[in-house]
Amino acid sequence: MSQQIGILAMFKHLDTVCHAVEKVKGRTDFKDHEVYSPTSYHEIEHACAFSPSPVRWFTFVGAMTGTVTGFALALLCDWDWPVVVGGKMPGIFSLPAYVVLGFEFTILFGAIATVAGVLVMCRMPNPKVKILDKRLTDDMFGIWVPGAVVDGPQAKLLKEAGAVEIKATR
Amino acid sequence: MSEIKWEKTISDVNNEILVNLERPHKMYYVALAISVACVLLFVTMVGYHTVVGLGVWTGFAPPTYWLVDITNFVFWVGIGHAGTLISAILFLFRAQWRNTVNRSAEAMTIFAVICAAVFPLIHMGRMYLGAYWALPLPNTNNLWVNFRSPLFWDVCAISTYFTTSLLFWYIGLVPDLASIRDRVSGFKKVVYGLLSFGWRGTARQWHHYETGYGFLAALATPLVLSVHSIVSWDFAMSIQPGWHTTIFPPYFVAGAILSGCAMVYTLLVPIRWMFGLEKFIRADHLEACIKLTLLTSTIVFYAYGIEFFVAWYSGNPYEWAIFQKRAAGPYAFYFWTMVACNCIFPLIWWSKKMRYNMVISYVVCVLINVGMWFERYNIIISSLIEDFLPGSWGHAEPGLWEIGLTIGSFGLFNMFFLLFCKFFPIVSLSEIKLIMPKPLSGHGKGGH
Amino acid sequence: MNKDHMDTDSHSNSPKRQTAIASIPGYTITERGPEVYAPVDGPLEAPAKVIEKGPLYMGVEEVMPEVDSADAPMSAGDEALAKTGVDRRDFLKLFSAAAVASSAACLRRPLEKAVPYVNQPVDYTVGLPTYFATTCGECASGCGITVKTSSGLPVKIEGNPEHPLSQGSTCATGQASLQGLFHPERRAAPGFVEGGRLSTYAWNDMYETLAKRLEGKKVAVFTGGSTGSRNSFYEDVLKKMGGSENDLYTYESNSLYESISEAHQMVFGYECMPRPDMRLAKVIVGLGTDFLDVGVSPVFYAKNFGGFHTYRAGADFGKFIQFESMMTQTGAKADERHVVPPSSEIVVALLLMKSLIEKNVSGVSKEQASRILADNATLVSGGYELVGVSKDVFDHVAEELLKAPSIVFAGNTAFDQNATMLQVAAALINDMIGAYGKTLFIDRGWMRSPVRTGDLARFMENAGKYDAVFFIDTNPVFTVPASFGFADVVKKIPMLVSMQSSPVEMDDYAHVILPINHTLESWGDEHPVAGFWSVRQPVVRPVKDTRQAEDIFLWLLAAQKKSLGYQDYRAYLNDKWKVLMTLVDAKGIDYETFVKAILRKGFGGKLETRPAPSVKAVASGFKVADVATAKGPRLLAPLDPRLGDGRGADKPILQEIGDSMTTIAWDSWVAMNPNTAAQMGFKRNDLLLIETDSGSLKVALYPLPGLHADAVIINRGNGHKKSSGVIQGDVGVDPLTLAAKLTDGAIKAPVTSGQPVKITKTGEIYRLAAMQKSHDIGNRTGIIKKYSIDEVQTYKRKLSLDDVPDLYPALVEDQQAQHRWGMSIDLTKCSGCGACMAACAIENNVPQVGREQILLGREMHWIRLDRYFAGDVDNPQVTYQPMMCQQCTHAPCEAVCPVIATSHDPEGINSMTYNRCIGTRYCANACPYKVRRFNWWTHKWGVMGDRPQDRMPRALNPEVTVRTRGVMEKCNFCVQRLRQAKYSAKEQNRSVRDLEVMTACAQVCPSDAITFGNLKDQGSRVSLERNEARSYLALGGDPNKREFGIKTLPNVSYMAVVAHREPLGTGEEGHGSGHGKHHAAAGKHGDAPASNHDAPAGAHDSAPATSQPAPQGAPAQEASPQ
Amino acid sequence: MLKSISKIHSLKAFMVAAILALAGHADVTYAWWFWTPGDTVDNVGYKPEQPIPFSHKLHSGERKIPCEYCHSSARRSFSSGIPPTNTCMGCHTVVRTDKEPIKKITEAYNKNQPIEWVKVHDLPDFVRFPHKRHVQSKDQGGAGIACQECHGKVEEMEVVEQGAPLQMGWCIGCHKERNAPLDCIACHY
Repeated sequence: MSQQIGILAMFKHLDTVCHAVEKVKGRTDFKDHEVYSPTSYHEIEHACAFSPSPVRWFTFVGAMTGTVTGFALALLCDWDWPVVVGGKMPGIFSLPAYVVLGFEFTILFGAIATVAGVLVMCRMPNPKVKILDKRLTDDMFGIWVPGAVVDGPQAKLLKEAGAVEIKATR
Repeated sequence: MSEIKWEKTISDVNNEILVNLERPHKMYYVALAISVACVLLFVTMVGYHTVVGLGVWTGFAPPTYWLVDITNFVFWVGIGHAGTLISAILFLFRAQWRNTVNRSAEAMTIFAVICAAVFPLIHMGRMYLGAYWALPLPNTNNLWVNFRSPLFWDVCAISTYFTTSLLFWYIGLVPDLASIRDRVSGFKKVVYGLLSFGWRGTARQWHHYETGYGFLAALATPLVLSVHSIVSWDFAMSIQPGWHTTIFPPYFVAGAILSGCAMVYTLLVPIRWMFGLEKFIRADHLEACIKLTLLTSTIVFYAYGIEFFVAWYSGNPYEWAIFQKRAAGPYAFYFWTMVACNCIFPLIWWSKKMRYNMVISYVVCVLINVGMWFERYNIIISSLIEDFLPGSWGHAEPGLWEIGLTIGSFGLFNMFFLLFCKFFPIVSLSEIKLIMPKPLSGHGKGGH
Repeated sequence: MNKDHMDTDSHSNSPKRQTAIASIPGYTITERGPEVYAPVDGPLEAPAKVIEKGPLYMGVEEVMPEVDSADAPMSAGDEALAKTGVDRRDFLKLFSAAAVASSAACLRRPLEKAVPYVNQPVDYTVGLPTYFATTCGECASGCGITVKTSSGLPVKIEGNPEHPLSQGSTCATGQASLQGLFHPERRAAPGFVEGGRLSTYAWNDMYETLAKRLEGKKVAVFTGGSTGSRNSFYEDVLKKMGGSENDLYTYESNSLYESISEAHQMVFGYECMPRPDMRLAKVIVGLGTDFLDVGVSPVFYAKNFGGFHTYRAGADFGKFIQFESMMTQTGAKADERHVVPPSSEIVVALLLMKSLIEKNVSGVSKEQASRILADNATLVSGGYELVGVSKDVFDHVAEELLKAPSIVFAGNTAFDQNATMLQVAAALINDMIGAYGKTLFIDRGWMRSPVRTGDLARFMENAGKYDAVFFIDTNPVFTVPASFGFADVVKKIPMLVSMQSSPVEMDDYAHVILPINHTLESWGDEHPVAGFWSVRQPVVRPVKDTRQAEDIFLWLLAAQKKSLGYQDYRAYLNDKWKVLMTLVDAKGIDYETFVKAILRKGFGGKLETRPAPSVKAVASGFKVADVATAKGPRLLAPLDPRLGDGRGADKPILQEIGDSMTTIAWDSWVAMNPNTAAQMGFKRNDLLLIETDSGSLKVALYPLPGLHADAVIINRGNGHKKSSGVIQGDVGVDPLTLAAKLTDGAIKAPVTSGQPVKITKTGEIYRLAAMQKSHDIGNRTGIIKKYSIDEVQTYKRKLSLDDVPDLYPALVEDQQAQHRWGMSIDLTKCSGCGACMAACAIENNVPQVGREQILLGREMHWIRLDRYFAGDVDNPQVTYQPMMCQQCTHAPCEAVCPVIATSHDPEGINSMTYNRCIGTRYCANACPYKVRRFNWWTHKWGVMGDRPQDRMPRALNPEVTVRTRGVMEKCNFCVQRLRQAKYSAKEQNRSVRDLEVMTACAQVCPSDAITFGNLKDQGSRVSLERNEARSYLALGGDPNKREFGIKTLPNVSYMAVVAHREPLGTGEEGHGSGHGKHHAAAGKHGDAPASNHDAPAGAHDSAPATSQPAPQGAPAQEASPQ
Repeated sequence: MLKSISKIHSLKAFMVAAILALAGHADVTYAWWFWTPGDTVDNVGYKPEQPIPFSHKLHSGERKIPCEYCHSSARRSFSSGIPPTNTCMGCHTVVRTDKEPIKKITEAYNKNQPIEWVKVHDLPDFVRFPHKRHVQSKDQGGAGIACQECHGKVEEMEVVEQGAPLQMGWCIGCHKERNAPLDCIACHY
């Protein structure tokens, strides 16, 4: 998002911003708008009505890969050079012992995939991010509308919805 | 929790919590200096024994081939349990009080796991080989690791736990780092900017973030329960009397959570005072932590009891002999210290007044930590020192070297934790905002 | 020498006597040596039927012609050769953390050189060991040994399997001989002590200077005992030097030699020691005897005793009755043991005599005995009360003695005034019971004493007459009680020459020090049994610049122009050995060949005979000194079974094995009865001040069950001065400082027991490094099984030992593998001598660690001796259990190793791969037998911590990896030997024969308690033993009750103790006596806790049991460190 | 989904970062592989200078002297054996006595000084390699392996160099192929 041209409407209250979000939702002149929030208020999420996050697929695929990797690692390595320990043959006879490995790899790969999923879906890491307003990570809410101008209709609408401040970004 | 009267609003959160980045208490520097000294001691000692030989650990008096090393390992892994438990399980259970303590608890987890991982490494006779032979890496020997060894499971469990906890902790930190980024300037801004991955805080990001966080919590929950189970298998998979028992996994997990919660309390009380966070980490939150501690303490109490019962009921003479010796043998002191600290003292918390009495609760929490250390020590020494053949029985006491390393590991832990307190938000900014009164306009409708 | 023979058979370890292989396919004896020794019967009389040809033992001259001229100074080239050796795995260290030096840029390992011979001896193959037959020189017993040398250096000593004395075994001391050879403190050059400083000389200068100084002087030679030609050689030398044979003095601190010989001189007029054949006896009575500890020939006696006291199903099994005040290893094997006051053995002998006379024996001995009894009537009448044993017991012992062939042995190395009289009494008793000629032999192949009786007293008297005295391999300033003033006597000698193979206290008094060859570097012989010669040849070029003692004299004589006519001692011996040729009546063979054959075999001769003895009148000379009736605590200072009189003290392995009864290593201790100690208020590890009229010393207490209340025992052997070496200096105390200047009436030998002592507590604590910290078997009754002789004959085991039900099918046997190695240990036989520990350490390069580390429990023994007491504290039953890796099929240690450093091989060995080990020590924790050892340090040759000495690379076995710090090690069933045997077998297209290969412990065991072999071979000895009913697995439960213990399925099995007595401490006794359910065996029922505070597993009603809270001092449990 | 991802302008940066991270990891792996203690480094081609410039090419290649003429214990012992000086002198008392190296050997021989060769094929001391088991013919129970299989074509080498990695994996590969023992104490004890 090298192009940061647009307007940012700042809100002070959660209910106000939710109200505003519901208003702008689906409008073509608010295409690609972003809502900013200092924390993950579910009210905003509901207002935005997002579809379920694809992160869960990352998790699923990662975890399953992990399970397979874990068991495969143990079985293949043992198959490569079977060494009898404790009176037992390696491989399928020792499968109970490999459950631990399978489990740990499931979690490990699942966790890594989940984080990767979050990063990918959140478009992170993003070193070039432009900070629109410092208060957005503190206690203020914001709606950023790309392509709009300070005195445009979108600004007016947001102002009406209760924005305490509207400023242009670039 | 609903009746908590917050004196602060979310607007105060960043301003007041992030003071730690600027002007910590004088005591902070004293504590840090002591910790660093301990770490130097630790590093020197480890270096020396790597070069000279493990013989300097005079507590290793066969048949006790493990003693303080594995005690510390299990102890620190146990400590490490509270963080992820608080973050993950309580997250899934939507316990609100967790939001005030989860960040520091997670940090504690990570540092405790580091301390824990150090011990199996340095206790190896040839750590310089063990460090890579114990991993299933391709090698010119064409030889792999033993996937059936509990120690290898340990390697997997601890590294998975560490990685997952780190990811969990860090992913939680990202929005807060962004908050810091937005408050500081210059070089710091660059650093925090990089650390925060360019978090913007859009609703879409929060949406994915929340999903990911939830899945991580879901993954971490069985992990927490598994890690200490696997650690307990270090003991349970051998056939030593007193070790070879199926009660170990739940017993260890309960003990771990007990020690972890006690450690959270032990850490938060001074930190909260040192950084003036009383208004955020409130007495009610700490009291909730105490309740969890009390719960696990009773589980542990039960486990101690049932362990004895099963030893007697099994009719296994070796098992029963070990348990009798635990209670009445040469190492009875450790046993009774452990029982008193872990089971008896926490009983005062049945009184609500005591739960809110921070001095007494603090003392009891410290005692629980002592008790949990002795629990592990007791398990190790009593089963090793007098097992099957009387001809091999011996006697062991921790030597100065081990005590030094134990102190050193505490120093390591404290140093990490203090550095964390200086450079990261001690309380999760975004999450505490969630449990604080919502910033409503006052006239009318809420979110939905 | 046929090369192929050498290839094949020099690998296999020399088999034991019973295994002599009659014919090996593909192995033909091309050149049959002469029968050097004619068989008669009995173990001594029955050498192997086949002369093991060639490759097994060789004459040293055939292989190393240059040793012939060992006296000639070595050339520089020779020395380089001696130093470098060929392809010697000198530094067998695993790579360690330290960076490796590299000379070539790409080479990531140390640069190694390969140095071949210049002239490789014919028949020498690089990497193949060579075996030499020679005679052990550690004591005067003259056991035959074979020395395995690799690249010219000896690496292992084994008993010569055909030698009738050693029969394939050695004692621990013999094993340690190698450490004496490679001792780092051996002197490198001769010299004169001038002004307290030693100025070294080259040998040639030394001879000339010394010869000049000795010109016209009156010279004496004082030497240790020897039965061989050495004494006659010195007599010849002294005569040549202008003296007489009386200028030769011999002294052994083991006075049994003298007392037994003197007694037989008195009773029969034959100065000799009788040679027992215990296999022919059914009853043996010991009057304080310690023939398994020290005695006169411990290995021979142990072998003998093994033949007597071995249970085989259906066979008769001898009964051993012992009267003693100490708790000896010998007494521990007794079926019936009576504790009597110290020094009262003579009274016991008289009482026994009395009972025998009452049983209607006849003959001259009866008359003499009756006279003696009459002369000592008061002693006899008060005797029963004095010794605390009732007349019934004596009557029953007498009855047993008369019922079947029997022997009475008497006396031990804690020597009192009555020692010779005790032997006289024993000789009379033996005559009365008809032992002579039946089980004891003095008319055919009698044993010869290595010393001349009374020499010590004679020397003390005459010392002032001499201008110069040579002390050769003897250390009387240490071994004679200080009160005798031996030091003062030798100080007055104008010129004292000390000739020792390693430094001793004697050197402090010397004016001239001449370092001499170790016995492994020397020529010599022993003549231990009349007509039977055991020859000694060097097996290695002298390690230091030393000379053979006898050759020094030849050189001195030559320098004085009084030549004896021999070029060297070898030539002298050559002359002497001609007698062998006549003895065996060898015909049609030239002498050179004959000597070669003798050297290959290691011994030769034919038992001498003489007329049957008749009893002389001894009654008039029979005097009993008062000490027999003394009361109160008295000192007993026996020779230490391993350190001897102190000559073993400088060998770390002997110090490290420790005393098998107390398991104390690297120290001296005072042993007292636990009850007495408790009454006196002493606890274990209390430092006590022991005072007698002659001196005092401080020593820590070890309360030892089984001692008489008055016995205060301190073993001799330790207490060396610091000047005598880093390893032995200042270890322990020397009890001889307490001994008064008393001598035995008949032989004037110093008395080392019976001194009244005053014991006080110093209040200090001194921790004794006891390796076993707990005596008490607790409720672990299943680990030691015992049966009485009646029980065992009816006992049947319903299941095979491998028949253990399990969820997962046991991989007991790999179907592909040809072998499944197993071991069986007969606890009935094991006498706790510790030879297995020494052999194991030498074979497997096991380091010694020293007192400090042993206090921490860090001894490295791969095989340890667990010793358990059961029953009455005052007279317990003692059981030894050698405990090494059990090679479990379901090994708990294997599964836990993260890096597969320990795994199972198809042949059942639980293999330990040192170079893979990362040192988590989990395996050691998981091991239920606690037999794994961890290298806490980089161990030195000697010891870590208190007395570091460099580990001499040359003293290591090149076939076994030396473990570095940080790795685990354990018994691998001597896999290096198994490999060699299997390779040899494969080359010959055959399988490994039973007993062809043995582990070091099995091979050395003087009691033959350990059997090793292939369990897949149903006919192998180990299989048969494992299938015997009394075999059991340690911690294996009781299969008859369908209890399988911990189900580790070891490949090592134990055979239960069988004795003519009710077993105690098995958990079985006390049926119906209200003791409740103390059922046996690692089983599930035993609810008796292991705690010492609990009731014993049913002891006799009257007696307190050891498992009871032994009165405070009792070391039932190591106290917490003070 | 994909569409939205493709729109991310930082995707490229992300990819680069990921590749770099992977590459970095490979680097670490590489370093780990090659710079860990001893056993991970083969010394193939190691070619030290010897005290005597003995040419295997000449003796073994051109003159066709069999290997075991000099290394005579190879089929009898664990060690193949470096020939003693008297083996050299067997021929060189009459052959080529004028050459400089031969003079050197003769001199050392006369002085009774051994020649210190530099080991080329050197196993760690914790490995037991019985030459005889490998060299002996199959009917003797051996493996019947030619010397060249491990030592390289020595008969073509002027200066002997290491012919095979002699690492455990290399040993094991052959042992697996030939069904030779794979238990640890076959070689390590």
